[in-house]
Amino acid sequence: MAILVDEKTRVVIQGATGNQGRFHLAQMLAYGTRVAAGVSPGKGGQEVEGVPVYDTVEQAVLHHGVNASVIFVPAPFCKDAAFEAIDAGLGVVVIITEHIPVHDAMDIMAFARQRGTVVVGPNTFGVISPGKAKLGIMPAQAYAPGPVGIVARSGTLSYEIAAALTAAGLGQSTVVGLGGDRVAGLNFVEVLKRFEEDQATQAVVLVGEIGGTAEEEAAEYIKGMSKPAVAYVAGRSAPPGKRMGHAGAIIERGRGTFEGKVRALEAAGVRVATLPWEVAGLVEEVLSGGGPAGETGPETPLDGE
Amino acid sequence: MAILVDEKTRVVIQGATGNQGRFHLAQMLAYGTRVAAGVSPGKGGQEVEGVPVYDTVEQAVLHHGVNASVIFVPAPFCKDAAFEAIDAGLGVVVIITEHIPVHDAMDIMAFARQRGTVVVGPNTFGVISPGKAKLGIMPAQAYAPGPVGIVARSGTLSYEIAAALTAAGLGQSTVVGLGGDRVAGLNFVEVLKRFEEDQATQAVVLVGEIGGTAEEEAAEYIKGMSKPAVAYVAGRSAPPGKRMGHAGAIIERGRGTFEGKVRALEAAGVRVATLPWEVAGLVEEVLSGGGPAGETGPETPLDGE
Amino acid sequence: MKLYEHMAKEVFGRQGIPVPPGRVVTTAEEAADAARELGEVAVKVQILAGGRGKAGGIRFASTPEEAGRVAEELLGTEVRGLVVDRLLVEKKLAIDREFYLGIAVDGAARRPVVIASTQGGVNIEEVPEKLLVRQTVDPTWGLMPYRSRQVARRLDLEGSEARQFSQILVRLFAIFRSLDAELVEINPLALLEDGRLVAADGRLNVDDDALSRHPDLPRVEEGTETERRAREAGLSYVELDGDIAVMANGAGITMATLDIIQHYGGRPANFLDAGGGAGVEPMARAIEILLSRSPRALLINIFGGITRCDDVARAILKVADARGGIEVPLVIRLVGTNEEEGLALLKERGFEAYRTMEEAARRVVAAAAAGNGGDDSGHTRR
Amino acid sequence: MKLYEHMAKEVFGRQGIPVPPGRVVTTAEEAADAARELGEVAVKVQILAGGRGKAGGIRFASTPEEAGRVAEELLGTEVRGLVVDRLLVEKKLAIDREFYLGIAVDGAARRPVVIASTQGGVNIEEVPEKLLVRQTVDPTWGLMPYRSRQVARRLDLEGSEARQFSQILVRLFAIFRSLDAELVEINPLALLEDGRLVAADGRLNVDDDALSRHPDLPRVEEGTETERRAREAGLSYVELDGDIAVMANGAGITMATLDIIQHYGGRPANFLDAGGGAGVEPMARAIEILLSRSPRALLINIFGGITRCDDVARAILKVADARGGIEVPLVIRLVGTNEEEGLALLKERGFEAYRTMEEAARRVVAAAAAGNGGDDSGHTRR
Repeated sequence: MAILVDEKTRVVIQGATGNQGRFHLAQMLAYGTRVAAGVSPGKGGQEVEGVPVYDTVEQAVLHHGVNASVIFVPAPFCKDAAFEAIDAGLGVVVIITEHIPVHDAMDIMAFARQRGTVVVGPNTFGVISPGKAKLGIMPAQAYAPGPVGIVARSGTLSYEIAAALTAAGLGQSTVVGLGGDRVAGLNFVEVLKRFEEDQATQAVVLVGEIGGTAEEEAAEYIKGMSKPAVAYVAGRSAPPGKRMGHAGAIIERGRGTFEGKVRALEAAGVRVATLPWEVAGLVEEVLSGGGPAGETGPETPLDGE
Repeated sequence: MAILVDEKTRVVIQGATGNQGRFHLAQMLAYGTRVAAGVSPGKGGQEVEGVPVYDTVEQAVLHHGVNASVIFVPAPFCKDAAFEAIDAGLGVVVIITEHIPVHDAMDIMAFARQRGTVVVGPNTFGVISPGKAKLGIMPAQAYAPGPVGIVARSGTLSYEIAAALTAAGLGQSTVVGLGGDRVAGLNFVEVLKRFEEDQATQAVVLVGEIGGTAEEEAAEYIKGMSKPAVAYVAGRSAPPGKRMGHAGAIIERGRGTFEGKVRALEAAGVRVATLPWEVAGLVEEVLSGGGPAGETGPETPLDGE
Repeated sequence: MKLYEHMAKEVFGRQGIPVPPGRVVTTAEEAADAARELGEVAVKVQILAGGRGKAGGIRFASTPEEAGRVAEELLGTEVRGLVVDRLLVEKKLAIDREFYLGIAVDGAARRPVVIASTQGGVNIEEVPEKLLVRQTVDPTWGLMPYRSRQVARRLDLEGSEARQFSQILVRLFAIFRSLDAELVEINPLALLEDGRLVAADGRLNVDDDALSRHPDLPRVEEGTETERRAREAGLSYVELDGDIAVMANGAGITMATLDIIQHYGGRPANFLDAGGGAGVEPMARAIEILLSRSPRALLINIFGGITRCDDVARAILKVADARGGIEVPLVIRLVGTNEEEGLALLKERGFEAYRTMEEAARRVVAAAAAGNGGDDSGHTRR
Repeated sequence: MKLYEHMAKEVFGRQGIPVPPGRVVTTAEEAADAARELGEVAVKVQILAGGRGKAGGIRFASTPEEAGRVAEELLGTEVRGLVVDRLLVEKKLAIDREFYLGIAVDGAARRPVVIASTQGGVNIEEVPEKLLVRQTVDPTWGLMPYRSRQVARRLDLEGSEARQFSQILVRLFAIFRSLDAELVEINPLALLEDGRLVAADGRLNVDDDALSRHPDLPRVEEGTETERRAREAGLSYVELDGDIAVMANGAGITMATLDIIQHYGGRPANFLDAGGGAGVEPMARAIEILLSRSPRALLINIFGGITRCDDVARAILKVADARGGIEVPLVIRLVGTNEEEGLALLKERGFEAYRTMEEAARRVVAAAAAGNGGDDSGHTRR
């Protein structure tokens, strides 16, 4: 078991003939991911690493029954590519591309919601279910199969933490990158819900950072979760940020700070690491029954189902 | 029983303070329709015929639980009014206004579909379930309660036919005006489906006209209906119309003519009247077991449930 | 409102759809000048009707002199019943293949529909269904590039052709939406010998109901003088070739009235829908317009809903007063809202009215055949 | 990209949102001229920061002479740390009440959000929640007039105020969408004594990632000289006030690196994210930029994913070659993709690298404190 992607996921790579697309298509194939097709407008009929390339996602669905996409196309064309994938009925669309205009991102999310498609990203490292499927650009050697679900806003920091868990013998069920942009598809809560329902996941690690209110919302949800959670939040030393005008301040209304996030998480029973390399130790503790620190923790057994 | 609207329907009139809105609000009230509120931006706080007027549909829903709207606002503002009604979650939106730009109509229908709202019209006389509720501008004296469902594209012609039925002692379950515009909400098939399921309806009358392919699509559906159908189609004498360029001809591909429509309806077992005043006689026949003419008629008993 | 080819192409060009270089001319001299600038040219009559090629409305010229001569021959003639008062002189294209590309409103789908074929040109209406690509477009998000690539793919276009086609389709859809078009059409969309795709013809019909949103578009009048007068009065009026003038209220009932007249052997002179609750003034105007065409008889068929029978009566009396009587046999059928008042007003002045369409239709057909409405109107023919 | 108030107001005015008459000036004479034209005026410093009123950046003048004097006093000064090089001279408004109206991106809702209050002005951030109206807007269909009427209704606006407010909101939303804004804000939206609603201030921040779609917008540079150089090199760089320069790859890891340095008692000099798989050249540029600020020590923390460790090593060696050595203590932590190659390249030239963040962070803090990186770098301080 895993969430979002597994060994049955049939993947199409959009932007398969570009430098990034070509390189990571090969890496995903090498990992064992079922990459069935590539799409690059105007390049239909070519092959990349033996994988057939089409002009449209529609054809990749028709000929290969693909049900997930990883998008590498340049930012100006990304909205079109994402709409194409969503319109083609794919279940999961992972957008690696960064610097997508935020209004394009809002449009993509509105359309995905209308169609019931799960979007991961943009500006994400992707999703990996170790040993099963890798849809993204993360370094494969940092991961191993196991009971820990990781959900992170940032890439390299989560590689670091995953690698430390792996080194400590704590493999992962699935690792999900939400992406670094303000408007993204999946959020913490939506991923945590899936981990809560996933039999293979016994504990979750949340890698957050300052800004926005996603961690606070995650904390709300975690209060009702049966599985233990560990978190690390980056940005403690950041100076009071450059504000987005009054509207930004009004939206967040005092939330979004490091202290606020840590307080909310701890109040929800999450063990919050002060330094990134302490995460592995905390996960070990909660898996061996150390349990959550807060008073609002779950009443069900802590080491899963 | 009836379809779409009945004595429980709670109605809001949009454009209630205009000439048309004011006049027909009074007429609908007089008929016994539960007109609970009016909406006219900037006129909130006024009353029309003792019915309170609000600035927004949202307020009419909040204060009166309205679930259907009749729109009389001028064409340039109609898209906004229809979106407001749909967004407020009303189940039925009747658009009386004519001359709505066709692109606005397409937008309205797309939004209504996303939200699951039934739109009647635009450019319709409305919907009446005789003795229960009247949402529209039809002359009340033409109708009486009874077993015949009428669905029509045009107003006056259907008043004529309804009045003849009423005079012949054949009352109506519900009479629905689809509206005269190319892009409309409900179509023949959607109304026929409702009549087929409605216990109070024992026979249906379809009042069509040349152009478009709605009558042909209706004929397809009628093939599987259990209830008998009578039709009148206007436009037999019309000269070959001014065509909408090649695209129009390609869309219809030889359908849309008087002969094509009559042929399709007769093939589906529909009794087609040559002259409007023959409709009542044909309805009498089918209700007394005369049955449909075609070989593809239904196998279930003809005089309904 | 239909735009002339040259206007449609101007819009296309502004939106980045390739069109041939050309100039609109109204004299032979201008045509020759244009050809001097453009080289070998096509000279195309600008009329609001299709099929002008087959009707001799498109000619070619190799020299300025020939262009002038051809223009001379075309200007002032009638092509498909329409007087030619302007020509489009265009650089002649070296066409390899002709595609078809159109966007229209699909009433059944309640959406725009793209129709395309690689077998375009004059016989597009006979192209077999399997060579046509139809794709309705959800107006919610418009036609995004991927959809146009799907259309190109289904047409089996590749490489540069697919790329050009997709770009043209995206732009054509933007025009369709932003200008409230009922129809935009490029036929043929010409694939030139040098590999470029060019709009060799252009059609753009704008929704009359949305014209007020487009003050910058040129205004093009269509129809006969009488049809224009009727349109200005807010009436829906079409001339037919019979001799019985008809006014009714509502498109369906008007159509049905014509059908019934024909059923009884008469020939309707027009379609005039005075529906939608018109008042005395517009209805009087309508009757005046009908009489101005000198029919053999006039039928007024009203089932009053929003339309009030007393208003109808007043309109009739107003016209009778203004003209000193109605000069042709007038048959009236009047029922519905305020029926009693209307009938009383008419009776006072000697007009009778029927209660059923059947009687009224039979009577007007008989009156037209006899050249006399007799005892109904109480008025003599002119 | 933030636009200056006067630029935002120009955009507003073009879209039909009422703004006070005014002129941008850069000299006292121009200010006096403007006042001669406008009468009593407000003189407002144009800086890319809020709170300028409280900081003395808004002054009033009754006469042209006073306007010139006030301009003289303001130009060239610093307000909120920013040099004043232009002023907006505006007709002074007779304000009755101050509203707030803003549209921003709500990341949690993934939608635009309208925020409005009838209690606007300088203290908007302290307005209690119940006096704020928030309404997210589905971008699918945009903000249609009925939605703006709902907002007006919730603010308890009536009559002319409601009408003006609704129209301004619809237009402001159109600006927000069409210009790819991250934020548009009118604070205060002034209700004048004569009943008109006017945008007394204006803010418009455009999404940097969408700037290429808006070639007509003015370009406004922000930040220090070094920050601009970094931005031009495609680097995400922010100056801080410590003395340990940091380069890492990825926003999260960079932030975490700063946290860790601080945790061990050090003070980071900057945030520099060289993530996203930067190659040798940009990374070398990044290191040059960091060294140009003369830090006491430099930490390079790389966990290679897309970023390749051998590229990082080459970038370091390239800078060392160009400068004849790295002049401050350099601490390297290098693991991940092509780690072996990278470490080998560094070792060849006498650079050592750590495998864990912990060791590296402790070391760089110690080095900065000692003013010497010691045996790690093999290089001497300048």
